[in-house]
This record gives sequence, structure tokens and C-alpha cells, in this order.
Amino acid sequence: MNDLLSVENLTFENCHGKRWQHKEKRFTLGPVNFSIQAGETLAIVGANGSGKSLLAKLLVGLERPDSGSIYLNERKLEQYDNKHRVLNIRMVFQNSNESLNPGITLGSILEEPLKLNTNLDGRARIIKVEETLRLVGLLPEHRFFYRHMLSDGQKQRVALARAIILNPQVIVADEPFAALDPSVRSQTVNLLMELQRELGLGFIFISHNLGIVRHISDKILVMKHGKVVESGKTEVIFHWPKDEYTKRLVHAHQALINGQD
Amino acid sequence: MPRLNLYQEEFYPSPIQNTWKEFKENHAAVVSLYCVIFFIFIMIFGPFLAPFDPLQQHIDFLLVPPAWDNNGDISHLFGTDGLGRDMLSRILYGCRMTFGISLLLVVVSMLIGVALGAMAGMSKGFRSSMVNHLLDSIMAIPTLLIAIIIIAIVGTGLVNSMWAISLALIPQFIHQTRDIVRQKMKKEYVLAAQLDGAGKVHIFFNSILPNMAEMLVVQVTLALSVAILDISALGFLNLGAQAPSPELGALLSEGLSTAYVTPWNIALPGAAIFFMMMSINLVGDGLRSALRYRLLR
Amino acid sequence: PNTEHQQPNGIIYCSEGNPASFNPQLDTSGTTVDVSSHQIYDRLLDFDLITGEIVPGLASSWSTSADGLTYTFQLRKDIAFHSTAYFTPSRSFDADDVVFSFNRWRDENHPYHDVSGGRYPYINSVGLDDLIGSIERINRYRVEVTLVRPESSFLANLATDFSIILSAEYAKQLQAAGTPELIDTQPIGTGPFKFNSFRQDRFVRFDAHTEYWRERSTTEQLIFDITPSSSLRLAKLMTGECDAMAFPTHSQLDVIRKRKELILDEKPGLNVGFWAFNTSKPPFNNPQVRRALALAIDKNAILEAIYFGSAIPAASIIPPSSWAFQPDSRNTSFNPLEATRLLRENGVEEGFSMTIWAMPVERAYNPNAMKMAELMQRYLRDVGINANIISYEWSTFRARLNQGLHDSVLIGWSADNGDPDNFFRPLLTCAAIDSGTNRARWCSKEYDTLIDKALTYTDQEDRAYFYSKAIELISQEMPLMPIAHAFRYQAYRDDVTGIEINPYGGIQFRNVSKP
Amino acid sequence: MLRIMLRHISLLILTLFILSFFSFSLAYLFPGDPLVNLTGIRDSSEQTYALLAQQYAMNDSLFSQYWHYVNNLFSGNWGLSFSSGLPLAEEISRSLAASVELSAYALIISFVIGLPLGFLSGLRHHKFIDYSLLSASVIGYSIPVFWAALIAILLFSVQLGWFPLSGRISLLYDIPYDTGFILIDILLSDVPDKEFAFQDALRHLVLPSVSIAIVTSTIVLRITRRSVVEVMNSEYIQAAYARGLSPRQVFVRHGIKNALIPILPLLVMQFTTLLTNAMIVETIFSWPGIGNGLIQAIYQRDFPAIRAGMLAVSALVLTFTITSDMVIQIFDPARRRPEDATS
Amino acid sequence: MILLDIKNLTLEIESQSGWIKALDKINLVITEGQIHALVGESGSGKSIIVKAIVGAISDRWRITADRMTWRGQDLLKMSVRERRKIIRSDISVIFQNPKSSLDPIVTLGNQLKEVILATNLEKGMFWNRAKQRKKYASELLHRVGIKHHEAYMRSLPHQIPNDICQKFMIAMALASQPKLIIADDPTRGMEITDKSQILKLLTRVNQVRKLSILFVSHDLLAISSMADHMTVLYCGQTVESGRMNQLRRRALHPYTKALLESAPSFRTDLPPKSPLSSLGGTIPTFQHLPIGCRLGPRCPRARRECVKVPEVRRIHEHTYSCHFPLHRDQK
Ligand SMILES: Nc1ncnc2c1ncn2[C@@H]1O[C@H](COP(=O)(O)OP(=O)(O)OP(=O)(O)O)[C@@H](O)[C@H]1O
Ligand SMILES: Nc1ncnc2c1ncn2[C@@H]1O[C@H](COP(=O)(O)OP(=O)(O)OP(=O)(O)O)[C@@H](O)[C@H]1O
Ligand SMILES: [Mg+2]
Ligand SMILES: [Mg+2]
Repeated sequence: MNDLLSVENLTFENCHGKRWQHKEKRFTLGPVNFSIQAGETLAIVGANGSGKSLLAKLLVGLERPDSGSIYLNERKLEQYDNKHRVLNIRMVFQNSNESLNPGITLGSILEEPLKLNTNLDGRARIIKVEETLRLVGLLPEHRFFYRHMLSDGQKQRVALARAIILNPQVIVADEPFAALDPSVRSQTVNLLMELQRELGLGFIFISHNLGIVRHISDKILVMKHGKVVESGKTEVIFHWPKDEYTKRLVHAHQALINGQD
Repeated sequence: MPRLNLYQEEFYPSPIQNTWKEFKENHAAVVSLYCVIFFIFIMIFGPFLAPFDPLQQHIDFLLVPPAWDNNGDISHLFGTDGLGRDMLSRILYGCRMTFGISLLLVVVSMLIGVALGAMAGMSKGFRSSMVNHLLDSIMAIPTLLIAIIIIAIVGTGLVNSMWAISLALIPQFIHQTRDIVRQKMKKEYVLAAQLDGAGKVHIFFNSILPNMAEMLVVQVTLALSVAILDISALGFLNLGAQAPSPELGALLSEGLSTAYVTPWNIALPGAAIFFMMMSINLVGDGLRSALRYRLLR
Repeated sequence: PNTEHQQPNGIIYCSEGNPASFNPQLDTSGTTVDVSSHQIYDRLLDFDLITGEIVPGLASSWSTSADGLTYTFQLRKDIAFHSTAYFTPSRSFDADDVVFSFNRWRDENHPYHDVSGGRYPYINSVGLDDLIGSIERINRYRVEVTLVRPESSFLANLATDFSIILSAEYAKQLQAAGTPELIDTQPIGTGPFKFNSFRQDRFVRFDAHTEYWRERSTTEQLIFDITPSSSLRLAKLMTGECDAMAFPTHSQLDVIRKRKELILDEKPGLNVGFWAFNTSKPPFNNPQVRRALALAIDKNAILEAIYFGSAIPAASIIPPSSWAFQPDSRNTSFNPLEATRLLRENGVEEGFSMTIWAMPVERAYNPNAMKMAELMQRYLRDVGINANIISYEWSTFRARLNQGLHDSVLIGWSADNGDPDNFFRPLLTCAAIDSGTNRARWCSKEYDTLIDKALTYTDQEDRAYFYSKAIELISQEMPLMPIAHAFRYQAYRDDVTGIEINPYGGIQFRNVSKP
Repeated sequence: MLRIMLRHISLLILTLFILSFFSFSLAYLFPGDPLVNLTGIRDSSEQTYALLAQQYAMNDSLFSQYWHYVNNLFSGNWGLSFSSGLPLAEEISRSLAASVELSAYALIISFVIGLPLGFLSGLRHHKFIDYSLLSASVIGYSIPVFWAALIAILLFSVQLGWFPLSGRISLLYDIPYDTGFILIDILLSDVPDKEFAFQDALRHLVLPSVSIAIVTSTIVLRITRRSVVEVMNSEYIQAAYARGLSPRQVFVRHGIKNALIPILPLLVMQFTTLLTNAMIVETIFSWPGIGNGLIQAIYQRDFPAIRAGMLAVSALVLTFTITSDMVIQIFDPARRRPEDATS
Repeated sequence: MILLDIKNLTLEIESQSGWIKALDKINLVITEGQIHALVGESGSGKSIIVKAIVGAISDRWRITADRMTWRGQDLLKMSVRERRKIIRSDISVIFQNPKSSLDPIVTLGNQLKEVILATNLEKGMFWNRAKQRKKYASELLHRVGIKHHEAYMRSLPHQIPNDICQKFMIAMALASQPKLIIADDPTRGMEITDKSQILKLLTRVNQVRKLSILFVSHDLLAISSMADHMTVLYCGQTVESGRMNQLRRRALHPYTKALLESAPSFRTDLPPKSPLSSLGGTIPTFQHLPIGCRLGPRCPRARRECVKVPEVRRIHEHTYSCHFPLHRDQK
């Protein structure tokens, strides 16, 4: 089976701070290699500041990699080819509250990608928006709402709606569940899995919650200090972690589940 | 799927409407808003309200005290000045002039400042910290001082003072806009818009401007009160509007020559400036706290 | 007010502007005269303040030769010059000082002639420099002056504020030091007060000249507090920050009269306020246009609004208290229709714009030129003329006037002596254009001849004849529009005594005192 | 720390460079001969003119002219005033000192009034006293400063006769010029009746400084109040209460400093506002300050004075802002970077 | 021995739409040596309870309770001063957000020393106090696992990492040698390794010192690993309370069940990628609270009776408030 998305030797180097300042911190990411197939889920875990968000940004094109390439359906994504990328790889941010514009209605927020990337007319756009809202479990009326009228769960749904409205193939989510409460979180997890099943999405998400990672992901990428220390099938990593850091993670998680030792 | 209908009402208040709702709770601010509207009314209809031409000299009525004084004359409600010009008409025209010019200046500098600020905020090349710091330092100089300095260079006169004040106001707007834009550019919804493939202009008008509108209104009220103060201060110092023109500051400085004989000639124009500034300041305060309360929720 | 007695002894006079110099020979403005003539200097002769007669000054007596050409002055002895931080006199006043003072303006080759600009406006305008043929030191205390022609106003001119006596010794010392111009900025004289310091726009400080030869009060200091705004002067007078103020405006008179701690002195003034047209510029070189402009203004309204009635309308440049006054001279009454007609006939179209220069300072003859200009602006608009008002700080204003940059100017003249020649000559003769007192820049040979002729007669009747001719000529040609003859006022606090107003010029503080 | 200093100093140098260049170009922008505008010497003879031209390198390139101009500035040669003919360096330093003195006292007054009231208002948030102070402050900062000054004169000077209305001290006192700050000068001088002179100077100070301080103290009040309210509602104050500290301990140990630190820069920046207001008020009270001087110079088209005055005022204000910003950044612990600590 | 006993604590907050019961008849009992967990979703009022206990609430709120006692002394009736004294010596709070609960401009060392009571120091002359305090402080820091205490004591809160800050908070809580530590969400936003470290620390303190801990969190994983009692909160109402293992085994309230099931880690039987069980809808905002049982609209078992506030029922140590509890349908 063909890879939906594959990443080869992606690296990113960053000079932290100005050149003339003597304190210079370098952060290098990569090389990163992985691939996922349609309907597959990849989870990225790692410590704070290990470059997870950065990797996500590289994938969606918010940052330029220094070397390496990303292939979508075996086709290399060029930096200039933004349109293709926008249509096929969409991002869901960690804080749905922040990622929705507070000043305009949800309808306009959702319409924006349509306006920019399709040539649907106004009516068609509205129909599409309402359709998508329904798909994520909201009501068509919600398009007149503003961000502040929604609960956290609903916001996350809107953020998802925004991601899927262009019928993408891959969704990249940066800690999509972190800000959610337990009862709402499971709703969102369910919704995501449902959408993935229905639309055959490739799903890449970053999370600290190993419980959820274990539950929904097929593959795991463990990162530390910008390096991929381990990657592989979820079950394998959870049962036989090889790397020291991964071991610690898994043990800590296990310890919590099983109570104190 | 659950049907969530938290809001039964058909009316979906936008953030701006919410701010307005908060604002309405603040009675002082609402009253001052009416005052501001009243001043705008004067600005537009002043000439129809004024009983006389502000420059017309009534030789038989020199230095008549206001009507409420024992020696007052009812035909000159606020009395007359040393040349027998009707103070009421002069003050009406003065409000029109001072307020109108300030409004014009603020709008012009806002447009320029916001445009420049937006460019500065959105372009990365402009991030040179020196330029930023330079702007910050200029910001710290009061506008009036900048205006005086500009006037010192270009010479006195109303038009020059208008140039000077709008030039002096622009940095505030640039700074404010740049800060907001910079701050909003970091927001995830801007990143999201970028991911939608939106260009800079699109992002500015669709993502940033709607969230800036209220801050801008607040900034405009601030700038307006500053502009009024500056215009009238320059008029008062004879650096701006010159003698016969009924600008409030110029009126005040004209009143100076007879200050101890006819105190109303300085009391009344000053009071007009004072009320103008106070109502604008109160509206600004009201808006600001309304915004703050709205953001708290 | 309760700290008053703890303050050092001194008198503060709120004056209206910066003096252009400390030598009244160089400048005719009242501000300069006030601050210098009677404070720092003395003259050979003085006017009696009450009778107006000429009385002895530094000269204890004088005699005239039969042909009226030679005058001999006997000088007083032991009159001390000021001893200050910058100069200590080694000798008392004598004939050398007189000769030096006269020769400075008289002799073009004199080393001091060109110092500080070399222009002596009053002296040039009355022709004193040409009148004197020679001046000789006879002995230490006797000086002889020979005129080129007899002239009746000679002695009066020596008693004016401008004929002051400088110190020849100081001049020599300065010349040796290479800084001759200091003679006019750090003055030395024999007057009742000696110069201490001057700060532009702030004050002039004098100390008492303790060895003054005449009687003087015990005041230790005299300070001119330079306060251009009349309302501020009044306010300072009210709060006691000033003991006396210059030029109360007419609108303030009532307030001053009402306050019981303030005293208002009122005297008719020998002055005239007028509106001069720059006759060297078209279209103001056309007498018809000038007449028309004069007709466009309602003088009575100005009198009401600016002088508050404390002035009489001026028919000509001569005030009624002078013997040369002509009651029947033609009045230019307010007639805008006629004015418009005349203007259009002479090619001044609707919308013509001109400048009115308005003095920034108050003067007895014009207490508020700015306001007057505004008033006139309105009248001129009625005849289709846009008038722009222009004003500068006083010394700048005068400097630019001298360059003839104006279209018209609101200004005036206060007499320096009782002689009518003092109006006719400086205001309108050709020579006065250069000396900077002829603001109309009007030059008429016919007029000059009349004025010169008048001086050759001593009999008042004869002279009056020529003057009436001159007045006629002025009202025909209208180089300036006379506006008003104002009263002179002086306001001071009730604890101050001895301030004297000189009807012919500067204020005197010699006898001033305060408990 | 070093970096902060370096950055500010280079910024200061840059701004001063721009300013001086600007003031130099004014000589060309103003009407008349640039050399005359630079030196203020108008009616000079030919050889002095040539000498001056050489001194200012008028025949060389613009750059070298500018260089000579700056050199002249540094050697205290600022040119002469058109109107008084006096050297501007001295004139301006005198009037600047007078203005700074006035603003400094006004600043002190505003702090003395504004800070305690601001704290009071902030601690009594939403109480009666807070509301009344707040309303009073709205009035305070809406009053045009020149009007306030005029009303103060009418009331306290002319009507009641409590305070004098012009100048720094009665002219009867001849205080020698020394530091330029009259109160200090009086103390340094050996005039008789020193204490009376001092009193007199103080009485002269009252009206101008208070009328300037009206506006600023209300601003100080509002800033302080806002900050106190914010701090007192913050979590660490709540936490301190929860640790069992008494309100006084909480306020003294954690409240005051935290409320002051963020507003200190804002408060310090009020000085420039004060200076501007002082410049206006000076003209009303005939205070011999830079505002009075500059405005007179503008009236009189005294170009050298305008040029030098403008340069002096803006250089003062900018230097002040930048240095105070620097000092605050250096001493403000909350702004200290994480990497600057622990080591 | 019962340390803290709260019965029917009600707290009202004024908002735009009138007074809102942010806490509605809360019951909470903590005995000595217990680790008591307080669970609830964000905004359910956990932190408000904590603040109410220590009295750090705005005086514009209305607070009532049938009973709120500390070792038998009524906290609500005593004067502010007495209450503060008790809190200072017996109760310590670790606040939710360590960084914002620390004064940003006072060094951590000084803040720590400020909490140390004179009575906890050895007897000595007052000039020795400063030294003793310092020694005591560094001991404390060692105890919570901070090694380089010197440097950290000199730094300001924003200069150090979050977990160190949290440890400082714990050290400060331990400083006064209290009977009860209230830890308000001490592990929020932490990495899992740091998290388990802190939890271990707290557990050890509890075991070694016989300290009671009120552990406030919405992280069920953390709670279940350490607490022995648990009280579940929903929108300001106590939903269920009892022994941890009992609740896990047999939750009576539908909400508790939903909460427990929402965590996939608790469900070993759950196949990967299968839907998690969850309640529909979202938590109502405080402005739009339903009447009666606040879970009402979301509860799968809701019936008409639920518009009335359910009584508190009790089975041994286990209390719950629900009209239609699970496992008890046979009623
Ligand atoms: N756009 C960027 N350009 C350069 N450097 C970046 C950029 N974004 C992040 N970095 C650097 O990359 C490093 C990793 O940051 P990142 O946000 O990816 O970590 P993370 O793993 O997402 O951490 P967290 O778990 O806290 O979200 C940081 O040191 C940051 O300074
Ligand atoms: N100062 C306040 N004024 C008004 N409402 C408040 C205030 N503090 C808290 N609330 C409200 O009280 C409710 C409970 O807040 P609380 O902080 O106790 O939640 P929490 O359970 O601690 O949530 P989290 O898990 O996010 O910390 C919230 O809905 C909040 O809106
Ligand atoms: Mg991240
Ligand atoms: Mg909380």
C-alpha cells in the first residue's frame, strides 16, 4: 500500500537569538523520517521543547525545513506549492480558543479557507459550511455564533471543522486534547476517530497523554532534544521500549495506572 | 449528536455589541457619549445655532457680561468680548472648529498610522530593534512637544499646527497598531489563516482588523482628547489658530488681554474645552473598562 | 503681602517691552527712552514738568548771542558719573563729556559715530546734526555751540529725552579695550540710577546712584519688570509684584479706579495714533486710494472699542492742546460708499488684499493695535479689501518697518517736546524716512519747505500759518490717517510716591519712594 | 545587563545623531543665510563672516559642515540669539534649568498626591472613596493645563492675593546665577535675608507647579490605582493571605513593591508630559524657562534660538526617556531574563 | 480523627445575571492521615472550595455553611485573626499555578523563609534566627528533592522551570509543619515523568509524616494512583464521595462512571481505537446552569424528577446525590 505521507531526512536548524549577541543557542531538529498511510494515526510524544510543535509546523508549511523532503501520495511537496499543501494537509492547534478569531462569526471563519482555496460561490460556500458543521456535531445555526459563545468542546469541534472543510488527506494536530476536560475529551477523541474512519484521513497528533496515545495511535514517534529517539508501532513501543527516555516515559505511565509501587 | 442550544434568543451578539452592552451599564460614560454627540451636533449645525456671526462686532455692546450677570444682556447670552463679538456664537464656532479639526486630524493620523503600523507589524524586515526603539522613544515624547517643535520649524498658523499635530499623533497610532498586529500575528488564528493560504493583506483585513476595531476606537478617543488639548494649547500660545478665528484656545488667549476685567472671556472658552475633553475622556474610560470586562468573560 | 516689609528696598516698574538700547540717541521708542533717558542720564537742559518751560540741567546757565547763532553753556561742577562693576570714573562731569556726546551724533568722522549702527533717528529727524556748526570746549565747565542758522526749537531739542550726556572717559576706556559698542549696552551716565543688569524679556535692574547731584529718594533699587502683556501688568500691580505699571489699557481703567490700593494718574497727552500707508508701494502711492481707505474706517467706533472713550478723535496729527492745532481742518468722516467708489475708480478691485501691521505693544496713542487692526479688518472687508494682520516682537517689528516691508501700519507718535515741529518734522518729512520715523515713507518737497520755513520764524502766529498749510496738505494727500489723541495714564500702588509723568516723554523715578 | 546598556547607549547615540543632524539641516531649511542661522551673527563685517564661514566649514561638503557644527555644539558654541544677541548655550542652559526645576517640583507634588491616593483608591476598590477619587481624577485630567493656571491666578493671586503670579522670585532679590536651580542658588548665595528670599521663591513656585501637577497627579493616581487593583487581585496576594499573613504584612511585603514596579516607568515617563505642560504654563506665569524662551523665539523668528532650543529640549527628553528606560530595565527584576539569573 | 468537616457549603457570586451559586451544598470530610482527592472538570469549583477553606475569597461573595470546622473549631464563626492563626500553623496550600502564586519580585528563598514559623525553629537568640531559618529552608528543599538549593533560593519565580517552582511550593507548604496540605492541581501541564515525581513526593510526605492531603485535580490517573478517598464535583455540586477503590469498582453516580470511563488507561479491556464512552453535551457555563441536578441535561438516566436537587444519600462511607443511581435500580 502506498504511503499517504512520508517524510525523509527532514532537518531544521535554528540560530536562537541574534548573531551579535554572544549567547547563542542552537536548536536543531531532525533528521526525521516517518510515513503514514491513509486512515493511519501517528502520535508524536516527547518532553517539553523537544521540537514536536516545530515538526508539526514543518509539515504544514509554516516553517521551511533546511533539508529533507515531504512526499504526499508519493509526490514531493515543494515549498512554493502552497496550494496543494493547504488543500491536503490541515492543522488543528492545541488551543482551539486561540485558533479561532474572536472578532468574526464562526461562519466567516469556516468560509475563509473556502474563499481562498476554492471557487465556490457564496451560496455553495454556506452550504458547505453548514454541512461541515453538521459533520462535526454542531448545528447550522452555529455559523452565526462568535467564539466566546461556545464551550471548549464546541470550539474544538469548530477547529476540526475548519481542518476538514477542504477535504484534506492529512490532519496534523498539536495537542488537540490537552485543554479539554475528561468528559469532553472523550467526545472529541470519538469524533476524530469517527471522522478518520469516514474520510480515510491520515492523522498525526502530538500529545502528552499516553493513555490516549496508546488508545488511538497506530504508530509512535518519540522525540527528545529535536531528535527522534525511537519510533514504531504503538504496541511495540509500549511493551518493549528500547530507548532510555522512552522507557522512563512508559514506566511512569505504567506506574500511574497501576498505582504506587 | 446532542442538540446544544444554549442561546435561545435569535440574536447573536457580536463582540462589539457586547462591548456596547457593557458600556451602557456605565451611566457616566453614556451621559458623556451624549455630550460628545452634542458636540458633534454643534460641529455640524453650529452655524445655524449661533445667533450672530462670530466675527461681527457689535460696537454698542462692548464687554457685556453674560446674561446671568446683573449687567448682562439677554441678546448676548454669554456676553461679548472687547470688540463686541458675541461670545456664544464665538464659542459655538470655536467648538465646531476645535472639535472638527481635532476629529479630522485624528482620523487622518489614524489612517496613516494604522497603515504604517500594520506594515511595520506584519513585515519581518521592519523588526530591526533600533527602529522599534526609536519609535518607542518618540512615543515617549508628548505630542504637544513634538507639535511645538514642528511649529518652530514650519512656522505658526492654523494649517501648520494641524500638520504638526497630525504628525505628532501618527507615531502613537503606528506604535499601537504595530503592537497589536505583532501581538495578533502570534495568535494561532493568524497562523490558521496563514495555513488557509491567506496573504498578508487578507490576514490584516480579515483576521486582525476585526479584533483591533475596539482598541482603535479607544485609541481614537485618547487621541481626540490629546488633539483637542494640543490644538487649543497651540491656539492659546498663538502658535496655532490666529487671533480673529474663533478657535477655543485662541479665544482664551484673546480673553487674556481683558482677563481681570472680564473673567468670563476666559472662563467660558476654557470651560468649553474642559467639557469637551471630559466627555471624551469619560467615553474613552467607559469603552476601556467595557472592553476589559468583556475580555474578562 | 505680609512679607512685603521683609523684602529688600526697591521699586519695581512693570514696563511693556525690551529696550532696543540703553542710549536714547539711538532709538526713539518710548520703551528705550523710559528705561534710559531719565534714569541713567542727565541733559544740559530740562523741561519743567508742570509749566513746560526749559530749566537748567547739567548746565547751570546759558546765554545766546544776539544773532541767535551762538549758545554758551555754563556747566555744573562736581557731578559724579556712575561707578559700577565695569567702570570707575576718575573725574567728575565736564565739558569733554558734552563735546563727546554731541560729536558722537554730529560728527560723521567721530570714532563713536558708527558704533551701534550709527543712526540717530530723533536727532536726524529734527535736523539737529545739520543745525549745529561747531561745538567748542571753552574751559572745563564752559561749552559753546554755534548754529549754522538761527532756530527757535534748538534749546527745546536739547531738553528732550534724546540729548543725553555720555561719559567721554568711559568711551575712551572702552575704545582702548576694543569694545566701543558696550557704551550703549553697559551705559554710564550721571543720572539718579546706575545700570546693574539687563535680561532680555525679563528685567532691567538699576541701583541707586548715591552721589547723585540732585535730590533723590532713598530707593536702593529700581527694576523694570518687562511684561509685554498689559493684563499681566495689571495683575502684577494688583498683587503688589509691581509698584507701578506702564500703559494701563483703557479697558482696565475702571478696575484700577475701583481698587482702593491703586492710584490712577490721568493727563492729556501730546500724542497721536494713526494709520500710516506705505506711500512708496502701489497702490498706496495714490492719494485717492489712501483717502478711500481712510473713508472706509469708522473712527468713532475705534475710539469706543479701543480707547474706551478716553481719547479724542484726531483731525490731524496735531493734538488740540498744541497752539498749532487747527480746529477747522477737514475731518474724514466715515463713508464706505464713497470709499468703495473711490477704490474702484482707482483700480483697487474687490478682493484686493493688503497687510495691516499692528504694533505688539501698548502705547498711549494706541493701547491695542492688534484689536484695532481686527476692527479695521472688518471695515475694510465691507469695501472689498482683505486685510491681513501682521505683528512681530517689538524690536523686530520696528526693524522690519524700517525696511518698508509694510503696506500700512498702525502706530503713532508721542511728542518729545512742546514744539509742534516735533510732530510735523519726524512724522512726515523726507529726511525722516531714513531716520525711521516717517512710517508713511511720504516725501513731499512742498511739505518740507513749509516745515522748514516755519522754523525760521520765532513768532507763533507766523509759524502757525505755515503749519496750517502743512495740515491742509496732509489732509489732501492723506499719507496717514490720524485716529486719536489719547490721554496719558499712569497706575501705581498707593504706597508709592514721586512717580512723575513727563508730558513730553519718558517716565522719571528720581523722586520715587516707598515706605 | 551589559547588553541592555549597550543597546540603550547606541540608541541614544543614534537618536542624538539624528537630532543634531536635523537641527543642522534646519539652518538650511530656515529662510536666510545658513551661516547666519547657525551663528546668529547677522550684521557681521566681511572678515568676521569669512572667519565664521571657516569655523563652520561652510565652503566644504555638507558632511564636513555637519562635523564642524557638531564640534561647535560640543565646545559649547551654540551661536547667538537674534533677538538678544547673547550666546545661546548659556541662555538655553539657564532656561532649561528653570524648566527642569519647575517640572521636578511638579513631579514631586504629583507623586506626593497621586501615589498615596492611588494606593488608597486601589485598596478600597469599588468603595465610595474609590469612586469619588476616580471622578475627581477625571475632572483633573480633563482640565486644560493653561486654563487651570489662569483660573488659579484669578483665584489665588488676583482675588485672594495669596501667591505671586509671575517669575521665580521677586525681582528685588538679586540672586546670582549658579546652578540654575533657584532654590539651590539661594542657599548657595550670600544675599542678605536668605530665608526670606527662599520663602519668596517657594511662594512663587506654588501656583505654577501645582497647576502643572493637577493633571499629572491624576494620571499618577489612575495608573497607581489600576496597578494596585491588579496586584491585590493577583494570585500571589491571595496565596499570601492563604499562608496566613495579615493584610498589613501582605500589603507591605508583597503589595507595594509589586504595584510600583510595573508602573514606575510609566510614572517616570510623566516627566516629559510635565515638561511639556511646564512649557505652556511658563508662558502664563512668566517663568523664565525653555518653553517661554522657545515660544518667544518662534514669535520672533529667532532661528538660531529655535534651532538650539529645539535641539536642547528634544535631546533632554530623549536622553531622559532612554536612560530612565535603561535604568528601569536594569533594575527591574521582573524583566530580567531567565538566562541572566542563576548564574 | 476528623480534621476538616464541611457540610452544605454554599457560595454565591454576583454576576451580570444576578447571584449564582458557584458552590451548591458541598460536603467534604477529611480525616487525619488521609489523601483525599477532589475531582471535577475545569470550572467545577474546586479551587473555590480551597479558597473558601483558607478564607482567601473576595468579601463580595456570599458564603454560608451548616458546618465548617477545623478539629472541632468552627472556622466561619471565628474572627479573621484566629482563623489566620490556624491556617498559618495547621493548613498549607499549594496553589494551582505555582508561578503566579509566587510573588514575582521576591526571591524564592525569602518567600520560603517568610513561611517558616518561629516555633518551628530551635530555641536560640534572635541573631541566630536568620541562620537557622536558612538552614531550615535548605533542609526543606532537600526534602522535596531540590539539590542546588543555593542558586534556586536566590532566583525569582520566572527564572526557574515549572517543576522546580512546584517543588518550592511544596517546600513552603511543608515549612510550617501543617496537619493538612491542600494541593490544588499540583501537576497541571506537567510532563509525565515530572508528574510522577511530584506525586511520589506527596505520597511520601503523607506516609512519613502522617499528614493529610487534600489533592485537587482533574487528572484521574494521578488521583487514582495516590488517593484513598475521592470526592467528585460537578458544576459546584458534590456528586459522589467515598473510598477510592470503592468508587472505581462501583460508582453509583452516572457522572462518576462517565468520568472514570473516559480515561482509556483505566480500561484494560478496551480495544484500541474503539469509541470511548462519554456523556453528550458540554459543561454548562455558570451563567446557564440548569436547575435541580446540574448534570440533568447530559445525564443518560435523567428523568423529570431531576429538576429537583437530589438529596445526599449515604451507604457506609460512601455518599452520593442522585435520584437514579446506578446499580440501585431495584429501589
Ligand atoms: N519557528 C521557529 N523558529 C525557530 N525555532 C523554533 C521555532 N519554533 C520553535 N523553535 C524552537 O524549537 C524548540 C522546540 O520547540 P517546540 O515548541 O517545538 O517544542 P514542543 O516539543 O512542542 O514543546 P511543548 O511540549 O512545550 O509544546 C524550542 O527551543 C524553540 O525555541
Ligand atoms: N473571582 C471570580 N469571580 C467570578 N467568578 C469566578 C471567580 N473565580 C472563579 N469563578 C468562577 O467559579 C467557577 C469555578 O472556578 P474554579 O477556579 O474553582 O474552577 P476549578 O474547578 O478550579 O477549575 P480548574 O480545574 O480549571 O482549576 C468558574 O466557573 C469560574 O468562572
Ligand atoms: Mg508544543
Ligand atoms: Mg482550579
